[in-house]
Amino acid sequence: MSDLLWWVFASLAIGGGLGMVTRKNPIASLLFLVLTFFSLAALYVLLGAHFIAAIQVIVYAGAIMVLFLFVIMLLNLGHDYRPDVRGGAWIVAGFATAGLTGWLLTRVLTTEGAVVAQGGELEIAAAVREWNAVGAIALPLFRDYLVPFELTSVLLLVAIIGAVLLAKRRV
Amino acid sequence: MEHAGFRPVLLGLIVLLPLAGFVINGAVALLAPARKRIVTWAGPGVLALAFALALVNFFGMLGVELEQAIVRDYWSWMPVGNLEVAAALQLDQLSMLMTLIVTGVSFVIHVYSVGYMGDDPGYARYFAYLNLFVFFMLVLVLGANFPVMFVGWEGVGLCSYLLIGFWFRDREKADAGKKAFIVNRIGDLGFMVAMLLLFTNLGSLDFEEVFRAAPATLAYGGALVTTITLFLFLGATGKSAQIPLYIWLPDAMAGPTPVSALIHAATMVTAGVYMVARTGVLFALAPVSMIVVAGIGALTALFAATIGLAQYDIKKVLAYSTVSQLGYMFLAVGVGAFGTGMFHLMTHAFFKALLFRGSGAVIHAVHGAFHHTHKEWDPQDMRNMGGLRHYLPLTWIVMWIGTLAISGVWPFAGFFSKDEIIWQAAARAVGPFAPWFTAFWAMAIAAAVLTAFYMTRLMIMTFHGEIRCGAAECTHLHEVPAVMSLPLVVLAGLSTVGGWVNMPHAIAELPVLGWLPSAEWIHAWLEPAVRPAEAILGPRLGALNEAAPLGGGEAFWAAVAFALAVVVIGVGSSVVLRWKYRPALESLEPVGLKKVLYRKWYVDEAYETLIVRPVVATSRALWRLVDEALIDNVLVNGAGYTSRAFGWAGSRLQTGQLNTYAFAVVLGALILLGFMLL
Amino acid sequence: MHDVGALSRTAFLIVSATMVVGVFTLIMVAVALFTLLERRLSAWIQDRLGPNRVGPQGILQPVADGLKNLLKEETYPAQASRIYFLLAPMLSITPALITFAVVPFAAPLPTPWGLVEMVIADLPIGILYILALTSLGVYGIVMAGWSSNNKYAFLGGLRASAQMVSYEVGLGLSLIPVFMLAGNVTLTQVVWTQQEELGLWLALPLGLAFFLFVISAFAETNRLPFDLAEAESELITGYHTEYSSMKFSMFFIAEYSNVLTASALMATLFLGGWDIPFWQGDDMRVVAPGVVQGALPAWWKTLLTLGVFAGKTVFFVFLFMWVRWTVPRFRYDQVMHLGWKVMLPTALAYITLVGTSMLVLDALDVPFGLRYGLFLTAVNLVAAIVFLWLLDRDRVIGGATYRRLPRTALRREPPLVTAGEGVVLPNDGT
Amino acid sequence: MLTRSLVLSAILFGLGVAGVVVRRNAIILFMCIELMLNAVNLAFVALSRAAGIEGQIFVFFVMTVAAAEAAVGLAIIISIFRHAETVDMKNFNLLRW
Repeated sequence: MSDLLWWVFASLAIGGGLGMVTRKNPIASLLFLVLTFFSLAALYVLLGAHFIAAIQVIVYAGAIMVLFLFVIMLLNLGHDYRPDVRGGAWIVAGFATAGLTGWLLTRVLTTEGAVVAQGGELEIAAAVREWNAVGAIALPLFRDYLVPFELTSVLLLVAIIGAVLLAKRRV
Repeated sequence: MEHAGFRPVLLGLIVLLPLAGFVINGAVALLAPARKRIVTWAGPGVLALAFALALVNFFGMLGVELEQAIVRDYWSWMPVGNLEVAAALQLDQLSMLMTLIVTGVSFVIHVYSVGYMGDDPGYARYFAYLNLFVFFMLVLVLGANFPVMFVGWEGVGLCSYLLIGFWFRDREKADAGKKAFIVNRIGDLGFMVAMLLLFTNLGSLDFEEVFRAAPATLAYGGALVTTITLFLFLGATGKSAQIPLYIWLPDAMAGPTPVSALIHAATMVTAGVYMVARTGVLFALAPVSMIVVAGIGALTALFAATIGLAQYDIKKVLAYSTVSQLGYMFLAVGVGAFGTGMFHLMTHAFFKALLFRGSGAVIHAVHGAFHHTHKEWDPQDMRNMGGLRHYLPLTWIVMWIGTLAISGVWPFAGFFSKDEIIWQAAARAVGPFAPWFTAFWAMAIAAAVLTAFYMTRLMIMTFHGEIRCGAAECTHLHEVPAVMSLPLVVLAGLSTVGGWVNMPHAIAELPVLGWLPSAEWIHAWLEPAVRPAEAILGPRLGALNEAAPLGGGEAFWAAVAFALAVVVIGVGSSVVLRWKYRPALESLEPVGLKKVLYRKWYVDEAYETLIVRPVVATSRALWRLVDEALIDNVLVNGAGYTSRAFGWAGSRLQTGQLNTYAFAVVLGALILLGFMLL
Repeated sequence: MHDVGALSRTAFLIVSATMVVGVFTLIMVAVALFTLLERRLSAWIQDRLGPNRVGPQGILQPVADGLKNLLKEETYPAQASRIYFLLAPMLSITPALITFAVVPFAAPLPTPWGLVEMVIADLPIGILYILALTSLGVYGIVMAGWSSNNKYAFLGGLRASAQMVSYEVGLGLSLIPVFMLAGNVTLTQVVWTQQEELGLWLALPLGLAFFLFVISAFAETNRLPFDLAEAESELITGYHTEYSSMKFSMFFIAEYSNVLTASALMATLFLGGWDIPFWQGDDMRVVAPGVVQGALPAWWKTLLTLGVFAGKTVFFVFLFMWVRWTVPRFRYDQVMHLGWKVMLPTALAYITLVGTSMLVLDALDVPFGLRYGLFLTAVNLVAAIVFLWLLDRDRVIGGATYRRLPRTALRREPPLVTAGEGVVLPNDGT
Repeated sequence: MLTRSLVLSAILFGLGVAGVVVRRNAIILFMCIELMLNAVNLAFVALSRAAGIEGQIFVFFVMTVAAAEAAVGLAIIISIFRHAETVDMKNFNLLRW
């Protein structure tokens, strides 16, 4: 069952990615990307990362992509769009590079990453049993990674100020 | 180092006062050139203060037997490696004397300048330069080591250049300034080389250190010390206008006359003499150099005097006379009589300043007259003068005093100093170089005779005989204002009595003169300063040849010189009075020997042909071939073209398209990844 | 502990499918009836009759409307982007309908095959799922507004999306105190906390959060006073101006199902869910598949709790409609002001307050129970008073400019105009 | 499922790379970058099944950074558009020589 679902959402993710890259209309690209993100959220659920799945949808699909959609519509790029896909050799080069990247990354990830450690699944399951899905992430986040966590808040503050400054016509 | 009985009073302030004057006047010149009143008070005022300070120090020093120079370290100037040069001033008898001369004469000339330059638009600038000059001159004479002295040395050169070219809109004057500057550079190179040699061999540049270490380190008469002293002397010839570098000084008369009086007669040009006296220890160690110095001095004295015979420009005559007198000084220091050289330096400062300013008064008057009637005549040419004594009686009198002084007529200042030089040249004619000294003695006497003659000619042409400047102009001739005449009178007085401070024993002991200051006071005063040099010279020289070379003592030869001078003046006057001159514009070129002398022995032309033209031609060739073709085109532009070619090739990759860059980045990452994996 | 027995895998699938179909049908029927309810309610409020001709008391009016919508002509704007125009209502209705999946609507039901939990999917991330889906709802509205190629629709879409993005923040933050008290994000745990652990509906100890949640929910569902996206007086009907027939009704269904879900959430989070107050018989909790803690489950208890839950939900639906027909619409800048400058700081301050209070209570060794809840209620009362006092100074949500002016300005006479002087009109705020 | 997920992550990353190379619309370039970030996130989540919860925590950080980046990046794009009336990167070649 979950294997089947995995294949379904994986193909949706790849299809969404392909559509995002190939569609000429920015809105279409965006919707395909939302599809990919949604599929990724589903894959996260299948991989046992419920909390990540939820914030994937909330943050990416619900906030970031809405922002993109907003900008596209604000700049009216969706209606009278000009095709922006580069021609001929670039497409070949692009997808050849993509294939090469994928192949090399696959080699890296599968030969090095997967065999290093095992049993994380069980560890996570135990943590979720004890602390539930959110607590299992929250505890290490606020205990071991407190400083990076606080730093991200600084980063967000900086980003807010930067965005406001950039987007205002007159400061 | 402090001396028990004497502390210098505000030594640094003596130097700083003229600098303050420069700052004030410079500011005025830049910001408000019309505010002449400030300049009038600030310019001479700082010099008056400096002179007063120098006097205070002098009188403080007078009663004290100062064995060693007092050195004041202000700050460490060049601490490089094992070289430690301090910004330090040094006060001893030699520099005290020089300081007095410099501040005193400068003060008088500043006062004179107030009248002379009063109408000039560059009044403030002029005083700024003049103050700056005094500052550097004081640094030169008070510096406690070679670098500090060199700063003053270069500084006075700079000010000389600025002041010669003061009226820089006149091409000729600007060129004269450049000539002075460039010729001086040749000499300065010698100074620097000597300095570097001293540092490499003695490891120090402080006067004290060098003079203490030199007798032990440098072999007497050795090649090294001879080289060093000859290079030093090269510097001196540049600064003090000796053969072969004297050519700039006559041209330097393009500057304002007070400048000629101050810089090019009284102070700066004597820096070379001072330097030789200061480094007397080194020269004493190099007898060959001494002969060279004395020989060049004697030759210059005679040579310049011959040129002076045939010049018509009143300032040119005085300029060559200065060169000639400087030659006397070098003769003196060259034979080892440092005190005598300094003595002549002092008296010369008095009477040459007087003569220059007298000529300045004449030029001022004639120029004013020509200016009034819009006559385009040269106000400096003596052929356009004549008979001026009726219009400028005071100038006439003081000029005659100066003439008598320079000619060596007793009892004027020049008599004592010049006769002492002549006698010293003769008296020191002992040892292996005796014949040389005798020859120098003879040349000095010849030069003295010529001096008396050309000065007489100058006076007669200017003040006596018929009036050649035109009747209309005569009504506009005026005597100088008080601010100018007062310095003249002061200097005239000094020219008269200035020599008495160092009366030879032979004369001072005459019963009639018993009331005069102690005999040979200058020698006594300078004795501690020249003692190290004398200590080297003395044993080798042995007893002086009191009777040399033709018998008779000092007094006898003094009497002979006096008689000669009087005879020359008397005969010369009557001869020259009989010559007829026409105004410069109508005159013909002189012929024969006179033309050679008028053309100054064709030295400038020879330099032009032998040195300047080849140098210019070589420079042009180097410019075209090496600089433009090789360096500019092949190396510089070639490098540029090459890198531009590479850059052009590289810029093809820079499309400016983000995607391309991203593609390149990804490819690079992939290649790295591939290397890591495969 | 009562081991009722867990469902087998097959039974679980069948039960889940049945429940999905059942809940979907229920929602659709409820939404249909809500349209009628709204019209009758508005009529009642405005002293009219409302639709009462189709069926008894107009009960069949929704059926007639549905039929009409199905049979109406589908219109397409000339320059619209066809695909996105079609996609928009779907994107709008889908999140609205599937949000309900995590809401537990009744006590567990014992069946011969095992215990059935009365929730379609009790996800471990519970309410985060709801937040995620509501955030997706904005796509449908934005797409509708944009693809219609109509500037009213476009403006409506922009307004709606900006408003939803803004109030999502307030919504999420107002939930955090709830999570802090419940210690988990699953809705069953929230219900259990109110039922047994605290013995107190969270509307009392977290009243301010409740208040903020209600406001945010109104804004999220684009209901009055926050219906800027379809402000008739300004934008015709906003983002669905160009829509007709069934696609139009899909937006309507989406809106009403959103209202329903929001009401159900309010009931669950703050009014104890299916909990029947002052009765211990329904205090049951599934701790593992088939294992129940607390009271013994029974089919009648399930029915009873379902009824209670429905009642609470309908109360909130009624509240939605009541507000709609009584409170006037905000101006757009006021909406944004309220969202960012009032709701957000208040929610943050309240989170801090609740957190501090809990830390203090824990430090005082107060056991997690009624006393704990009552103490929090007291704190909340103070906070609410302060908040309302701040809100009620005509500064924060004051309707019009003149209310900020000094009272005397209103009574000032027009100044006399003298010769040579410019005319100075009094700023009377109109 | 772990290995499969890693391969999927590599493929999605490759797609993002292809998009960056092929597309010129600044916003789409941006979205491609987001896709790459998500591919990395997927790898993290998948690896967290092998190595523990830290993988998911890193995803959390990546998302924060992505949110900040999107905010600033889109603001930049808006100001670019205001300046040049287009977001097509072929018109922005000021980096050339």
